[in-house]
Amino acid sequence: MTPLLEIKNLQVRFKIYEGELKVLNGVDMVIGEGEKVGLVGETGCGKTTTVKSVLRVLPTPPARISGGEILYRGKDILKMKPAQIRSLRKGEMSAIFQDPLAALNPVFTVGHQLYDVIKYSSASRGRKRLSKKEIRARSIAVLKETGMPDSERILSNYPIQLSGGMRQRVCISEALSASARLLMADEPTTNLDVTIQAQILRQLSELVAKKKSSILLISHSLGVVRNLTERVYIMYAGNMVEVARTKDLFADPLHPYTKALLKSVPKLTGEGISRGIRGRIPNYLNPPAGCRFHPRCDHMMPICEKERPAFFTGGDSDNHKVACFLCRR
Amino acid sequence: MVKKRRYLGLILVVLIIGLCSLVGVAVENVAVINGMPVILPDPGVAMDWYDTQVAYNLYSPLIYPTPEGTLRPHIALDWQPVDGKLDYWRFTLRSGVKFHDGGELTAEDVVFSMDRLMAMGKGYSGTLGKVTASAVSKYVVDLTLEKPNAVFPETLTLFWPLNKDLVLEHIQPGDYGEFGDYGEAWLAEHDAGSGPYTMVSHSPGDRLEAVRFEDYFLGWESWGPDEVPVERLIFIMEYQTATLMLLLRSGQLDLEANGGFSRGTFKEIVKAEGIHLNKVWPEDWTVWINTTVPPTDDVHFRKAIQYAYDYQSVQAEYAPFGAREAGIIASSLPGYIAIPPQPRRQNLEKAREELALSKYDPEEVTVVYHYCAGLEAEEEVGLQLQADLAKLGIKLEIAGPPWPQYSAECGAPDTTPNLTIFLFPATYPSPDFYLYYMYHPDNVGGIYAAHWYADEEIGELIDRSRSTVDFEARVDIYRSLQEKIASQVLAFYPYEIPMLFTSQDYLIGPKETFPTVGPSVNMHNWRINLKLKQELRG
Amino acid sequence: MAKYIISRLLQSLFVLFGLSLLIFFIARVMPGDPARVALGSLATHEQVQNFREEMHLDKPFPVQYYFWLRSLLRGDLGKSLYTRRPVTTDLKAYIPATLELILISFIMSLVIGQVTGVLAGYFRNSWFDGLSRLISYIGVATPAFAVAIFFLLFFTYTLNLAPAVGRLSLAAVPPPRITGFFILDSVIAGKFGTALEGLKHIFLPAASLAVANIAQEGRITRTSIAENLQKDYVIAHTVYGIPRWSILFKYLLRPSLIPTVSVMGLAFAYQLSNAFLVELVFMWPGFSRYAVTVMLNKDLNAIVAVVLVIGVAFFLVNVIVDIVVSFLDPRIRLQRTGG
Amino acid sequence: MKKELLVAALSRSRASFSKGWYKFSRNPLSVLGLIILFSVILTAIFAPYISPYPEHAGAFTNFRESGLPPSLTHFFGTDSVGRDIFSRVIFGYRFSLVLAVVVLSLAMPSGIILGLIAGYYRRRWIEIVIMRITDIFLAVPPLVLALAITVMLSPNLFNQMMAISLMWWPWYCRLVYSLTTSLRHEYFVREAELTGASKAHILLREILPNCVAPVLTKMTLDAGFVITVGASLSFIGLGVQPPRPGLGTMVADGAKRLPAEWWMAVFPALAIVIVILSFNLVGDGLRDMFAVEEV
Repeated sequence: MTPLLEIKNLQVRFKIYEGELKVLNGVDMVIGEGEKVGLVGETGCGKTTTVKSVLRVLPTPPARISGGEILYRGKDILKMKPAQIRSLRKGEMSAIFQDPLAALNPVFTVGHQLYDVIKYSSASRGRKRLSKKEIRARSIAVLKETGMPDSERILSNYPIQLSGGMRQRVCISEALSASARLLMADEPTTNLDVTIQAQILRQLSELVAKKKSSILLISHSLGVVRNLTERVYIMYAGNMVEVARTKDLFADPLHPYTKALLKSVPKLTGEGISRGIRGRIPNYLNPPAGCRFHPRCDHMMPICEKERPAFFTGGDSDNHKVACFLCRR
Repeated sequence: MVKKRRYLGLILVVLIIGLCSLVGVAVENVAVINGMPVILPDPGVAMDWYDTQVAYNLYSPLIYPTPEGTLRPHIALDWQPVDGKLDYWRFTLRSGVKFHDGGELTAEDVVFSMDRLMAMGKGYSGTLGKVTASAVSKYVVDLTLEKPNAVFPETLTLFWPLNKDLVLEHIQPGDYGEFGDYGEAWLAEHDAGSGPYTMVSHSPGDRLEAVRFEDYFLGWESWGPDEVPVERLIFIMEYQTATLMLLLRSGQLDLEANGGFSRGTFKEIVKAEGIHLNKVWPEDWTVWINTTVPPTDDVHFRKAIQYAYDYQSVQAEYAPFGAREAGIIASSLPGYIAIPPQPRRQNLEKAREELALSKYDPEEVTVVYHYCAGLEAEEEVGLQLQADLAKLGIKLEIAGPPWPQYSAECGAPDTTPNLTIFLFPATYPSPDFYLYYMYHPDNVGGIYAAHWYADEEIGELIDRSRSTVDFEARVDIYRSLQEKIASQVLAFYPYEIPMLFTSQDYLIGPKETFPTVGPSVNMHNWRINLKLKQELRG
Repeated sequence: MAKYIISRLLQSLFVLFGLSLLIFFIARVMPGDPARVALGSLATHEQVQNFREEMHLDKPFPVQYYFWLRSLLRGDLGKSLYTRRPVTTDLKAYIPATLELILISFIMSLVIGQVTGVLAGYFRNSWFDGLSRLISYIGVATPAFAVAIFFLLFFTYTLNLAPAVGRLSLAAVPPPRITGFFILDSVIAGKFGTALEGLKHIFLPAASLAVANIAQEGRITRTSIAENLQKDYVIAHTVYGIPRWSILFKYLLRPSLIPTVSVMGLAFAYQLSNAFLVELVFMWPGFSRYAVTVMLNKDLNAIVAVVLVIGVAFFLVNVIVDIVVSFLDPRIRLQRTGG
Repeated sequence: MKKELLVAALSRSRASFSKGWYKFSRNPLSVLGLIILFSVILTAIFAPYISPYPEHAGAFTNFRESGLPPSLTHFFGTDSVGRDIFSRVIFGYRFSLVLAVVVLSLAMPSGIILGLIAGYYRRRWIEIVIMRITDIFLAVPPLVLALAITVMLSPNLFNQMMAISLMWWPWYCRLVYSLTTSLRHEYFVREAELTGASKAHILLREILPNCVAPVLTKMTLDAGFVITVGASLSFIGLGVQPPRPGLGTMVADGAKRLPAEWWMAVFPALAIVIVILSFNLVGDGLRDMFAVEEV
């Protein structure tokens, strides 16, 4: 499988008044062509920053990419010229954002926004310009694809007139209208109720499958990624802590953090209310030395305070890697 | 395609600007004249000298003043007191005088205009007194007065007959019975005259435009090869002096006929090229002292002010422009005498003496000095006096209300400030103007007599002068009148100065100086040298 | 929307009524004799008395107000004591000049204020941002008359770039009146020379008027652009391939315009009161200079009319602002129509 | 016990002051504004000692020295009757600051009290009366109405102050009104009501302290604005009467001498800009200070 996107040792810092936040602390990640990858971690662990870095939409300043590479089809995105990046955005990479209300411009109609998205993304590929009628037809088609009822009427609506699910469908349509090779979905269903969540996720995966795109599905919940992805990355405080095939990970979580995450998923079988994980995400201004998880870890060893664990192969597969000294062999 | 469309706008803008700049800038035969706000170009209601300036262009007075201070025939060819009585005059009119609509000016128009002036009681009706007019024939009019008036012909330089038919066509409902408003509303924005220029438009307080009247009865002639009559007049108003100077320098303004520049500016004008000063008529700075309100109701207090003022200080600043010691009447008029203090300078000792005689304690009184807003020369006198009176321990309050308010204050004794300053030019050519209008008990109050001092004796003396046929005897009376008036200190007189109008060198005014206001800016007396204008400003 | 406008209208009627009562009351109660002021010093007591009766100045206050209100309903605002013309005639003569001035300065401040605001917001903390902030601080702090005088000194006296006074050069013939806007009328009449002159003349006064608003609008726009730049939708638009200029001047500008437009009513008030001073400095023959003149001349009828006209204009502008804001912001529009 | 409370309160207030000052001083422009403002105030207070020719602020003429350009003897030059413009500007600050102080100390308390009452007694006749009158005053720009009123009262500094004060209270009234209407349902107000506190106590001790921050910020910004309006009125000729120096009057007089004697208009105009600028900078600093506090 050829890697489509390859992140190597990505480091991102945010400058604030009090100092520098070391938010991404050497992130590594690979997404293959047509692969469905999950990325899971607590809120604030750097998932969104990773996505924004890939898309080159991090606000700089205050953010600063202080090291690493992001290779897209082997070319470093971080070294690309703005024009190249723009052309990447048209048809190569796209994203769906966490809060559909925030991701839609409140003062333009859905149709207007969708119109521009289709217009510009289609204009890029040296094709003939689409006529107004064609764009409109495509808008409706794209909306219909996402299972949007009454899509023609929706075009003249403003985001606030829509329900949460409908808004997310609009966002998905926007993201999909460019027929991107890589779709990064950043917690696309967080703000929706459970039934709609499932519905939207199903439709999303169907659409991606149809287009044979790769997808990076980001969530703070393991449950969401379980059914939809082939491989999962677990992220903690700016580091990847574990990566494995989805079923391997669920079967045999190795990192203490992953284990804790899995435990905190509420289960229908009813083992009481989950405990969650002790403590909080660390302060990025002065993150803990060594393994960033050590202050919260039940299995803390002296070395954890001093050294940052590298990836160790663990479990049954070579593809299962863990950044924890517990797994050092 | 898109790109082309984007450039189209740019090309269009460039094109328009190019087109605009192509429009030629040929020198125009026009005179832009700055005056004070002309609200009332109607000669029946015009009452200030700037109204009069405009009136002289649009209308023709019955009699015209000469530069020598005498009179010459104008619309009236001849005038005589009937039976040697000074209250019954007969006027013979010129024939063939044309109004702007082509109609001829006849006795009927004169009678109508006099009736109108008397009925409305505005404008210079007070100067003329009560007059009854009757037409004897088409060109002969009799005017009967209430009282004998030896200077009646002089006052008729302020009487401009209107076109009766035209006025009657445009009357609107008003207070004057069958005559409605006597055409007052219409005449604010039109003219019904026979003057050298015809009004084209008038926006009160802002702009008045007039064009040359080809059929003016005195005719038009060029003075030199390039000196031709001015075709178009534009009166503008209420401009700041800094702006006026800029307009003069850039050649946008041809004649500054307000004279409100500061002496700094006058100095600049003297040095500047292409513009020059015209001394147009003599004027008297007069600071009225209200004799009805404390503390200036005390003659000693008034004398103290008279002595305390430092005459030399301000006057010296204006000396280069012809400033000189002033008296009760203009110094060029027959019978002028110098008044105290003599010699004319500050005398603090005398002032203290007088103050000691007065019933007021300088520490306890405040004297109020008002001047017309924006007139620096008037403010200067106030500031000077303020500094001078401070030496006596008297507090002087200065304020500069705008003209209408300022002049209206003088309408009643209790609203008139202690001191008010005015610059008086003669409106008709006789010492009588200063004496009768300013000191006759019948005329007490108002800007011309804001001292509010009514003295029957002075009145009788003035009346006597008015009924005296012999000129020398009259002049004698004028002298004794001045002495009498000076002893009461109804005013003090900072200095006399010719009115200074600034004009472009290519605009040539009359060679002589008229003693009164109107004729100087009668543009019939001016010519424009277009060749020079082209050279200087084209 | 209609319901909303009607309720605003009723509210404003009350306010205008109160305003007229207030100004009428102040005018009548204050010392000074308007009749005397109007007729000047040469008028006789009899004339003054007649005039008082004619103007109902001898009647008690409520009666005077009643007469005034009655003639107002006939569209008659009385006669100006200063120009001796009906006040309505004066207003008709002078309002277009001021409207033209304010309109041009409004366009100036909108364009310059928005562009600098957007750029400063986008490049915030750059040298451009710093410079524009400094200038905007000074711009807000400089009273209009001082701006006018600095401009006059610099552009006219020093550089000789722009004419100093009036709407046209003094000897110029104004274009035939159609709208009362000289520039527009000149273009309609095909006199491009006059139009250019009009533009030259209007430039400095309009710029002097615009300075404070440019500063204010620039600041507000900068803040809201900077705020909106952080919003997810900007990132989303970027990611979906919408070009940067389109994001900046379309997708960002519109929401960022909302706070700017919302304060436009207040900005208009500033502009109108600043016009009082700017028109004086530049001798602009407009409504504001007329207003100052009649006020200085204690011209009762004209003062009341002038204040009311300003009140009405202020009200209209606020309604327009509300409409524009609700056009820009569907949230407000939907709230209003949706009930 | 009581003493301890007092000490605690004091140290708390000292802490919050230093925290506030820290936030304020983060913006160097605000600090600059504060420095300028203090120097202006001090200059105005000690004008007779600081100005080189204090007598030039009053009845004084010296025509021989009129219209002198700026020099070491006359920093800003002299005016048309020979008075030192620098001295007059310093004294001019006095009138500007007095105007701001008087107007705000008249307008602010009355506006605040009316706003408190109207906001507290919502939907009663007293609210309707107060707020409708406020609407009337706010229906035209303050300069316009202040101009009309000053003219009719006859122009001088006192009347100018009265007229501007009359224009200013509605702004505070509206501000405090909106604050009060939102505060009056807060728990601490409810609590006070339930414990039977008097209306005066509720308004002045519970609600008013919570209005301080916005009112104070507005006041600082307004001081500059009041000075602008005052200078504008004097520019038209409706302010401080001669010979006393009003900054606006000086600009108007100087404008007549442009461009040759430019210093007569330019320096007083710059003086106005500087004082307004300093008020605005300080006001912005205060706003930042309080705004951060609220978050």
